Amino acid sequence: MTFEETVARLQEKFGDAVEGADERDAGRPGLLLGVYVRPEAVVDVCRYLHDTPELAFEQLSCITGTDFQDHIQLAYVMMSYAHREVMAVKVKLDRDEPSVHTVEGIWATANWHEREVYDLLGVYFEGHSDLRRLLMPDDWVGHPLRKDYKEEPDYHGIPTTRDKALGKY
Amino acid sequence: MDSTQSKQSVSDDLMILNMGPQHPSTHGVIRFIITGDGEVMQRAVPHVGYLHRGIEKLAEGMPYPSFVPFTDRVDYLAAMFANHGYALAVERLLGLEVPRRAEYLRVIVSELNRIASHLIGVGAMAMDIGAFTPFLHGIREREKLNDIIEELCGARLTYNYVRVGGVAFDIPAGLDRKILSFLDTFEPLMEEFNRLITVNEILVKRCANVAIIDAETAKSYGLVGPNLRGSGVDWDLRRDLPYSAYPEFDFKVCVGRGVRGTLGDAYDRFVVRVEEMMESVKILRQALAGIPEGDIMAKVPRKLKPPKGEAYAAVESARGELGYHVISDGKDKPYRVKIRAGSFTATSIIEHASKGLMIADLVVLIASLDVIAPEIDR
Amino acid sequence: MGSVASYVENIKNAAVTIFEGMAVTLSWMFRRPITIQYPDRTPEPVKSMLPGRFRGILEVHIPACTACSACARACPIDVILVETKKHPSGKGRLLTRFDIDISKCMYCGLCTEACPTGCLHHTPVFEASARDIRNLVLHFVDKPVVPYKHKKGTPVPEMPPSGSIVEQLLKPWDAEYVQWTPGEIEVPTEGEAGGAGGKGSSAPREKEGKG
Amino acid sequence: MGDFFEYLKSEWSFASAHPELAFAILVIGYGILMIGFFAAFAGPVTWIERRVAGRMQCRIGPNRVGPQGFLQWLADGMKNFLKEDLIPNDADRILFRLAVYPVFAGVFLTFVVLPFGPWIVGADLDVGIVYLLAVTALVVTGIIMSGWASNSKWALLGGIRSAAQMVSYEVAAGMALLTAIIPGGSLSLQGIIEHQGGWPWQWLVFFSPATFVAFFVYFVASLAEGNRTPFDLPEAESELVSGYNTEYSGMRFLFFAFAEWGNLYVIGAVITAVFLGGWRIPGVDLATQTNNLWLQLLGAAIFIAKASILVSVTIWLRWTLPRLRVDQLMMMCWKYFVPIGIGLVVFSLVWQLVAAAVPTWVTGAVSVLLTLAGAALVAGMFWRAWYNIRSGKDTPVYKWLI
Repeated sequence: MTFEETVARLQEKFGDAVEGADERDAGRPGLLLGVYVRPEAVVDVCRYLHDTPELAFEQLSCITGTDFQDHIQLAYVMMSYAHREVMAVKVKLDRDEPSVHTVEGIWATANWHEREVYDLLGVYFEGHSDLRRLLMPDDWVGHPLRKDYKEEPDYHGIPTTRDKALGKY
Repeated sequence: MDSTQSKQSVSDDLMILNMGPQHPSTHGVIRFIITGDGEVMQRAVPHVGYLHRGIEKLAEGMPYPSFVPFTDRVDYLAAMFANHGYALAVERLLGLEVPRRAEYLRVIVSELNRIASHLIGVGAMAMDIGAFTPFLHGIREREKLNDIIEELCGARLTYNYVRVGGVAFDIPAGLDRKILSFLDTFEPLMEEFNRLITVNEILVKRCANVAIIDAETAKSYGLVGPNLRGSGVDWDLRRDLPYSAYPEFDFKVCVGRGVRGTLGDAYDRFVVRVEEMMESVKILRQALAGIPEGDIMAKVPRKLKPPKGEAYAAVESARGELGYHVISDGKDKPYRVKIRAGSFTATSIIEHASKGLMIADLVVLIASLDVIAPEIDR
Repeated sequence: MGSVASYVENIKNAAVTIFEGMAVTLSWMFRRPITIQYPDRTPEPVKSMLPGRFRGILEVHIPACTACSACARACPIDVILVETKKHPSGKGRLLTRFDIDISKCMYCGLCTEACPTGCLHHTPVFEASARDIRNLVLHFVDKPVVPYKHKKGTPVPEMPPSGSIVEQLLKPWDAEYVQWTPGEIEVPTEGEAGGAGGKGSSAPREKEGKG
Repeated sequence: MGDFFEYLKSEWSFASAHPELAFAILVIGYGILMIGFFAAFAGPVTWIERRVAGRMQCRIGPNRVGPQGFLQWLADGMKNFLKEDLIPNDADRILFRLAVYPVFAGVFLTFVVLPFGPWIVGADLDVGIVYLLAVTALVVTGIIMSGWASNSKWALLGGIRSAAQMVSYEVAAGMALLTAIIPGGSLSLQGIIEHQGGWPWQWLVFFSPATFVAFFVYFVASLAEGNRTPFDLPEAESELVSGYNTEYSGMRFLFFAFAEWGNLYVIGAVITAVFLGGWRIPGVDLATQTNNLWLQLLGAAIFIAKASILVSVTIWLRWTLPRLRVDQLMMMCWKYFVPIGIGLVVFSLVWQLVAAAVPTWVTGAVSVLLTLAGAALVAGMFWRAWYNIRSGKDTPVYKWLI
C-alpha cells in the first residue's frame, strides 16, 4: 500500500484526528513521509498501523523528538516487515508542557525510545511504566536537545567545558 | 517473630549485584543491576549513558559534511556503516545521485567492515564464554582487514570514508587483488575457526537454548540485524529496503534455524553472524569483479544546503539497522539528527530476556546481542 | 533408549569437538604468529610500513600556505588556528600564526581536503607523547611570513619529505613546557625595510592580547 | 626416604652416630629442596604457559625480559612483592589474611607423598592416595575463606562455586583413582609405581579398557579440582571478574596463582605415578634402579618429564576450550563422571577376575592394543594439526623461540 493510500485509510478511519500528511517531492524520492496526527490519537493510530495486516508496521525504528521552538515534534518512524515500507507518524506537542500517551503497549521497544525522548527533550509520556532519565544522570538539570538549552558550567564540581588550548599555549 | 514472617524474609532475601560499568564482559561501559537468588537471576536491569557524548546535539552545530567524522564514533567497530547511513540520509535530503563506482566502493568497504565487526562479535562472545583463543584468531583476521582499509582510506578505525555524494578516495592500484587474496585465505581460516569454536560442544551447550528470544518479542523490542534474523525473522535491509548497489548482488540472507536448540537462542545469533561473514565474502567477490569505472564523487557544492524536509536512511550495519533521521530547515547545518542504533534496542531487551537466566548466561546474552556501548549512548 | 543414545552422543560430540579444537590450537604452534613487534623488532621501521594514505599527525609546509583558513573552517573541532594581519606596508597580509592542536585532532582529514595547495597534509608520523599536553600544540609559523600566492601555471613550492617538519616541531616526551611567543617580524620584502621594522616590533604583543 | 636414611647410616658415620640429628637435617633438606622445586617449577611454567598461549593465539607472548622472556616470571614476582597488600575496608581481616595459607599448604603438602624415585620421596605413606585426596581438600577451605572474607559478592560467588565444584569432583576423581588402584594393588604411590613397568604397555593406563577410560576421567576431574579451564568457574574472568581472588593484591594474590600453577604439576605427577608408570625406566628392573643412585636420578627426570607433558596438555586445553556453566559442571560430574566412574570400578573388578582366569597373553594383547589406541590418538592429533596448517594455506614453521 502506498503512503497516500495509507493516509487515505487513516483519514477515513480517524477523521479529524489525522491533521495532514507530507507531500511527495518529485526531486527527492527518498524523503521520509509522515502523517500528522493529533496527540490524543497517537496510540490508536499506531495500534491501527501495527495491527492491520495490510499495513503491519511491526517495527518501531525510532522516536525522533525535535524541538521546533514553537512546538515539539515527535516522529514515530516505523517499518513494515511484510510490505517493506517505511513511514512516520508525527505529532506536534505543546512546547511548555509536552505530553503524550505512551505507545509502549504496541511496541515494547517504545519504552526506551520514550525514555530517551523524555530525557533529552522533556516530553512526558502518560502511562509509561518506567519513565526515568536514560542517558543523562538522574540529577541532571535541563533537557539537552532543546534548542534553548544552556549547559550548566559544572556538574557536581566537574567542569563541563575545557578551556581551549589553541591560541593560548 | 512468627514463622511465616521469618519465612518470607528468607525468601525475599535476594542478592543485588552490581555488574559494571567496569566489568570484563560488558563490552564498553554498561552497567547492570542484577537481582538474583545466588547464581540464578530474576532480572538484570541495564543502566546506560556512560558513553553519552551528545553526538546528536553536536550535529546541530556544524555543517553537513563536517559531521561525517563524528559518525565514526557512533560505532567504532563498524564505522563504515555509520558514515554510510549519514551520507545516505543527507543524499536523500538533497535528492543526490551517487556515481555507481562510489556505490560499489561503499558496498566493498561495508562488507569488509561487516566481516571485521562480526569477527569481533563472535570472538568476543567466545571470549565471554571463556575461550580466549578464538577471539585472537578473529582479531588476526580483522587485523588484515584493517590493513586493507587503512590502505584504502588511511585510518584503521575511524574511517571518515563514505562522504555525502560519494566516497573520499578511489581504490588504490593493486588493492583489489589484495582483497581477493585475503578472501582466498579467509575462507579456509573461517572453517578452521568453526572447527575451533563454533561446533565446540561446550560452546554449543553454553549457547543453545539460552536466552531465547522468539520472533514476536524480537519484533516488538525492535531488534535488528543478526539479532532479529537469529530469532527467525527474515529481514535484511540490504535486500528488503535496498540501498546503494546491493540489488545488483546475489546473496543469501542468513536466518536462524535453531541449529542446535530452540530458534532464537544465543547459538542461533552466533551462527547467523558466522554465516553472514561468508555471505559478505560472496558479495565482495561479485563487487570486485563488477566494479564500474567512473567518478567516485557526485558533483556536490562546497556548502550543502538541503531544502526543508526530513529523511530517514537506514543501512544494514553489522549490528543491524543503523538509521539516521535528518531534519533540514534549509540552512547549512542539520536542524536535527537522530541516530537509531541497533545496540540501543538490543540493550533494551536485556531486562526482558534475562529473566531466570544464570549470571553466566547473562554474559552470553550480552555477547550474543553484540551490543557496543558507544552505539547505545551515542 | 533415546536418552541413552543422546547420552552417548553427548560424550562423543564433546570428545570429537574438543579433539578438533585442540588440533587447531596445536597447528598454530607450528605457524607464523602475526605479531608485529613494534617498535624495535620490525624488519623495517613501522613508519615506512604504513600506506601512503595513512592519516598521521598534520603538517603544514608554510612556504606553500596561502593563509586562506579553509582548513580552519573545515575542521569540525577547531584544532587549527590561522592568524593573519595586515602587512606593515599596508599591502597584502602577513601570516602570523599557524597552530595545530594535535592532542585534540581526530585525524579525519577534512582540512587536508580543503587545502587548495596541499601544504597541509597528513604525515606517517604517529608517535607524539608528551608529559605536558601543552607541548602538543604545534606552532608552524616561527616568524610572520607573507602568505604564498598561487599564480596559475606555476608549480606549488616543492614539499619537503612528509613528516620532516613535524618531527622537528615535536619535543621530547618529557620536555618542559615553554610559553610560545611568535618570532620577531623579519624585513618582509626589499624596498619597504625601513618602515616595516618599527611596526613589526609591536606585532607580537598584539597577538598575545588576542590569545 | 626411610630406605635412603638406612643407606646413609651405613655409608656415613655421622648419620649412624647421631641418627636423630641426621634425620632432621635430611627431612628439612628435602623440604627445602621441594619448596625450591615447587618455586622453580611454578615460576617457569607461567612463562611457558604464556609463550604457548601466545603461539596458539597467533601472537608471540612475553619475550623481552631476559633471554626469550624467560625471566618474565621473576619480573612479575618482583612486581607483586613490591605491591601493596590491600585489604578491603569491610573484609574480615583475619580470615582474609589467613585464606592464602590453606590454599598454598593444600597444594604443597601433596609433595610429601609424590615420588620421584624409589628413595626420592618425602614419605611413602601406605595410604598415600587417601592422603592426597584429603590434603587437596584443604584448598577448598582456603578458597571459601577468601571468598567469604573478601566481603565482595563476586568473590563470594566464586568461593561458593569452587566449594561445590571441588567437593563434587573429588568423588569422580576418587572413583577414577580407585579403578587404577584395584589392579595396582596398593594405596601407596610407590606401591602402584612398583607394580607398573617402564614400557608404555606395562603402564596402568593401558592395563585394561577400564583404566584407559579412568585415565581421562581422572584427568578431567583433577582439572576441575584444580580450577583449570574449562572448569575455571571460581575465577571466571568474564563473569565473576576474578572470582575468589578479586580483592587480593600483591603477594597474597601471587600465592593463589602460585598454588594454581603448582597444582598443575601435582595433577601431572599424580597421573604419572598412578597411570603412566611413574619413575620406572623402560628396560630396567626394579632392583637395579633401586640400587643405583644415577638410575634413580634418571628415573626422577623421566617422572618430571612425563608430568611436564601432562602440564603442557592442561595448558593446551586451557587455551582451546570455553568454560562450562555452573549447572552444566555439576551435571557433568554427577550425570557423567560419577556414574562412569562407578561403572569403571565395577568393570575393573570384573577385569581382575577375568585376567586371573585367562592366559596372560590375552591381557598382554589387550594392553598392546590399548597402547596402540593411545598412539593412534596422538598421531591423529598431529595429523589433524597438519591438515589445519595445509588447509590454511600455510607452511609449517618449526621455530618456537621468536
